Amino acid sequence: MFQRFRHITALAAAIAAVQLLTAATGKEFFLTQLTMAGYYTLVIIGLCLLMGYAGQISLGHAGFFAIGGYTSAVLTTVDLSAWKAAPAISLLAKSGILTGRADLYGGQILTVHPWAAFLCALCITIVVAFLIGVPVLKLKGHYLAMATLGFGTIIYSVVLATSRFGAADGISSVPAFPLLPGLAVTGGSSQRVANYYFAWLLVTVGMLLLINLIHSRVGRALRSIHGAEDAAGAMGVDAARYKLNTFILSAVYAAVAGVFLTHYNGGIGPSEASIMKSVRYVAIVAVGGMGSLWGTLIMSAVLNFLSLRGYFGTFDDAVFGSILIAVMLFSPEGVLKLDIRSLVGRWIRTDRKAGA
Amino acid sequence: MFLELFFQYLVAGLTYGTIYAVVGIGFNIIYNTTGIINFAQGEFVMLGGMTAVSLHAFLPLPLAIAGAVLVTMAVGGLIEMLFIRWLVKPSVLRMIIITIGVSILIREGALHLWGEGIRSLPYFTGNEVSAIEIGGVRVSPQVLWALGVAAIVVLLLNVFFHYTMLGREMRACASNRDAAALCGIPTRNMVTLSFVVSAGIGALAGCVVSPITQTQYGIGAGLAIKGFTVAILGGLGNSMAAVGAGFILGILESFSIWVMPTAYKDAISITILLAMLFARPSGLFGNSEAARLKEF
Amino acid sequence: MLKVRNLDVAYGSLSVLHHLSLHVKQGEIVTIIGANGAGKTTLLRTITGLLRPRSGSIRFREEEIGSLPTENIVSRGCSLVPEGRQVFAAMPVRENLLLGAYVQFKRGRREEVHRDLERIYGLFPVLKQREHQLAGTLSGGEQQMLAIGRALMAGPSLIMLDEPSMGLAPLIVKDIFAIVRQLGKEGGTVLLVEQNARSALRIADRGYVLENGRIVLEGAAENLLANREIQRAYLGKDVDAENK
Amino acid sequence: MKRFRILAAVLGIIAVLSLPAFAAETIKIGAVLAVTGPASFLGAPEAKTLEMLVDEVNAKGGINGKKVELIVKDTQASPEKAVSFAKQLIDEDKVFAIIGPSTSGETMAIKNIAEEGKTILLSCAAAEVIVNPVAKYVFKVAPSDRYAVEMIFSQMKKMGIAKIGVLSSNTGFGKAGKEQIEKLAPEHGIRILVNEVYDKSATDLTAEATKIKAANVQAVVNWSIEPAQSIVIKNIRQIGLTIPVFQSHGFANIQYAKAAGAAAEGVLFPASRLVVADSLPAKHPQKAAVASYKKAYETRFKEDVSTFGGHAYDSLMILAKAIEKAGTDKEKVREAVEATKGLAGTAGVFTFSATDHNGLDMNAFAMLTVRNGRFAPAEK
Repeated sequence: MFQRFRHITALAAAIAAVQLLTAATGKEFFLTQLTMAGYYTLVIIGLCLLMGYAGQISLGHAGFFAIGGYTSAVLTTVDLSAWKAAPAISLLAKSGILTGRADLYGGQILTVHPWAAFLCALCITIVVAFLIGVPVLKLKGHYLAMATLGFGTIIYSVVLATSRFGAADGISSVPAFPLLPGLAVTGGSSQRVANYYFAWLLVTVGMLLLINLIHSRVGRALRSIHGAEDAAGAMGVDAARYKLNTFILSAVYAAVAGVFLTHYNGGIGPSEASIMKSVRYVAIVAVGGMGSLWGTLIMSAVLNFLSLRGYFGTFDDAVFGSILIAVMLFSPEGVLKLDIRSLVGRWIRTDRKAGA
Repeated sequence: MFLELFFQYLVAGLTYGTIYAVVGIGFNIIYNTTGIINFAQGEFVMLGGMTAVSLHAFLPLPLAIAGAVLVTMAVGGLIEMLFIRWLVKPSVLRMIIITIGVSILIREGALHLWGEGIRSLPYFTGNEVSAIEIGGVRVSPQVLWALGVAAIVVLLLNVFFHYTMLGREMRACASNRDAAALCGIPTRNMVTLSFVVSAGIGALAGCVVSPITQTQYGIGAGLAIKGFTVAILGGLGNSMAAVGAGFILGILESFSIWVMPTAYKDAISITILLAMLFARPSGLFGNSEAARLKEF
Repeated sequence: MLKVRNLDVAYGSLSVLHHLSLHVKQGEIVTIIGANGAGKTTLLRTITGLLRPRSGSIRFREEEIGSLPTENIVSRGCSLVPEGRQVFAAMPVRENLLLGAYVQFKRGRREEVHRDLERIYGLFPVLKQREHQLAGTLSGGEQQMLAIGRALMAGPSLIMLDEPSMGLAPLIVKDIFAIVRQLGKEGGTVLLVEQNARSALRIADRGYVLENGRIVLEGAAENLLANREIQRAYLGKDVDAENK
Repeated sequence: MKRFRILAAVLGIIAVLSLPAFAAETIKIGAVLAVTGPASFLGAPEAKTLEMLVDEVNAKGGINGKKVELIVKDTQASPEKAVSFAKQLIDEDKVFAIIGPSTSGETMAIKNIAEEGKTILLSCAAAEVIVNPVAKYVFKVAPSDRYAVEMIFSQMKKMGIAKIGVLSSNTGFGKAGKEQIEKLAPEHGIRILVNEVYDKSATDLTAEATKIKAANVQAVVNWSIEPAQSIVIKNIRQIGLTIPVFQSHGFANIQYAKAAGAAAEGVLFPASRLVVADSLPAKHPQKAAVASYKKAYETRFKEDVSTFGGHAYDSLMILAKAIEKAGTDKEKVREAVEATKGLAGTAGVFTFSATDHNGLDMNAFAMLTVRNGRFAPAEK
């Protein structure tokens, strides 16, 4: 019971330790990529719940990230000042849902307030995840993979085809997201430390939620679905409903990450919605270990950080592919479960067998 | 005019469909013996095309294609032996992820070997502008080549799987791996063989479509997604169904362009296909029994 | 012919067979009886290489086969008729049988394969009638016959049967056991795993009793049949079944 | 316990990575380019060009005696990576200036970052929005699509074309061109009857070509940088359309003409003079720049030069000239870049000002065509 809180405490300590370490060594700029990696980690732990605990693959999770990011980006950048006179708009403006701000070039524009946009993004995500989830989760195996891939493709091509979403250029000049007075989600270097803590606070809270969920009645139900759906059905577990709720929850994680990363980066592009991105999320879950939230969290933080820093140059994909293969070959339960001795033993035995 | 247009769009759809179908067939062969979807299938197509172009620099076209097919078959076999063969009872998802990793590695390898430039084989007959005209509808001879090759491949595969001992053994593996092993069939060799065969078919596909689509190191991923889509939609494990689904997807795309902005082509065709999938969860031509058997 | 010594088998951390030893001599019909989950199927799957033993030795005709792949074990003459038949459902009966002859084809014994095929058709006339029917469309009993026929096509010197009577009507069970007995008469060596203990012991020369992964009793079949404990634990149900 | 050990290991890795790199008296120039991925047609030649030029400059003793250190970051055309890299280059590597990104979307994503970090950004992307409105530190060296479009329209006027079909790819390049075409067509009395966007990785475009055919237009304009631009002209000719085909300056890479083979014959497109360097008269102001770049690039990399690599060449040349003039003070160099006048590069003759951060005009382009598989001036 208390072990899980020990892990959460360790995570919080590690988050603080990393920040202090970077501050001590004068490498605070690492926090930029660590912050971004934090948001991607949020997507990935959500996906880990869906894949590892409910046993449902999703090759379209970048789609939910994009729904969150794009909704917020569009609402907070589309200038409504031309319709200021319209009664609906002025009502919204008075209620605080709309907010005026200066744009990059000194002009005054009227847009939706980031908080309102955030709520809007959440609602859209939940509705879409529900509408997609109901039919899709009836499918199994490769058919499920295909259907979620199809969903991802649809989101990607809609984003890419719609000029409101900036088509291939995406949306830039997304404003800061005010959290508290003096604290906002933004890429400016003055808020770097605060943003780092905010991103990882989200991850920590997300973890806490998931861990409690897994150890609750719902978690047991999920595991029984993973084990054998028919048996779970016989036990009176409403498998379809649990699967759907998990799907929606993991979609919400992705969307929240999408919203905040978009504000942090000051923009979003269609590459965030691409299939390759979804595949990457799935792959990181696999590398971290399907049933291991902690393994997934660590792998996501490390791999995303290294990739965003461009350590591998033009070999980024190649290194990623190699890690993927290596982990899947030698430690299919995830990196935390790597057991070198049994591995070597197995290889030797297979060799002998092949030779015989 | 309307009819002429209709048929011209149909020809376009058949062109798309042929490309998707020849890729989709390859998926089925490996699926049939192993129950896994090999996401590196698109890379086999790319490798075939790229190798053929390289070989064509000093070999006549038929030899270059034959060479490319052989090279890709060797690569396919090698991949199976290095990454799949020695695993003890791997889960399907694990194998899928391995194939994704392999596809990334092949793609990156090709980038560093060939660079990012585009290449293509010459048209087998005629050239870039030639077309065969039938009642106002024009079609490039290469499309007919691709269709012909697809038809022959499907035919040969059917003969192979149903009328040769080796083919039956591979089918036995697919239907029940343990039972096949109990018949004394070396199941692991059959899996290697399925990689070799599907790599060969992918490479051949890569060669015949290369004049139409051109070839570049990154072309595999897009083709794999389309091929995967049609393989699933047709109903896994059935090459004829993959061809059918390929044509359906191609024609859907083509006709969606007629009436809607092209930019939404993928969104429209995939939406329709998903609707079909929801209505028939085991694929358009598959039977639900088979679909229930294989899972992650 | 078959000698299993100190066999340990586990699924992950779950140990299924403990220090199991048994042997089958040339020309014998040996049966292993035991309750559901005693480890009978695990034992047969391990002998045929479908599962890897953790430790212990399996010798077949004086040769260690514990680490060989299944196909090599089968080609050495040790065949298994798996639990639940496992015929190739989408293929016709004839193709199923020919696939069974894979090792014979590999040795280039084409002639013998056709002779064997006729022999199987003689043994199971119903298979001849259904020669071109898909195996999946056969009845349970016919599928069991097909599975036995398929295993025989490999020309095995030892044939192992895993619960051949499972899920079949009593009349058909009788037929199946008659066939097994006939195999023994023709000089074949049979290892029969059964829950249907009485029928199995009636046709067997010797028997083993498997409980929770351990051999708890062994002996001549008639002695086992007469054993009180066995009667109580394994034969009671049979009595009812046969009185029906 | 095991997890703590892993966390400790992670912290350790970070600590090692934070060890300072060796520092020397160099001019650090960052490059944020799409070297691999979907826009590698742009980024790869750009990266190669920079690598080559920096070697050349350093071999000659550097700029004002200071060696140039080039840091290339591969974005794979993802804006989020461009953002990460731009911040990294500015905050951490403290680069003097950034060359790139290759695409408009990435450039727009980091425009603010360059402004905030007071770092000169020389974008190799074409979209008008990059420099309009003008941001103090953001320049671009690729000629604006507007001039390319105007050049095409004036050519159409000469040929008496008033009804056109427009195709473009779903990339930043295609989008920027499409917008300019839509904006400028009415001014030139041209009507767009078909206006379609296709996927950048399209493998066949017969249906799009059919749509063009059905609309009875007098000419087609295609705007893309991907292989699809060769596919589309093949498909147009295959279905029997004989109308003139115009391409964008994205076609100015001979490999596309080669890939389209016979279908490329007669295609009209505006391009910088780089691609016809050999046939340029000796007295042309750009002759020296284009000829030397083309020769050096083609000898070193054994591949045909493209205008995109040329943008990287121009960026570095403009920057080098400004540093030579103003020393190593960022602000002064920025002013020097802004004051560049009459600098002949591969894309044209650059004259920047406080209101014009592109520095090129319509003269940057010449109308070219494909004749016998080679690029040639459209009019003889």
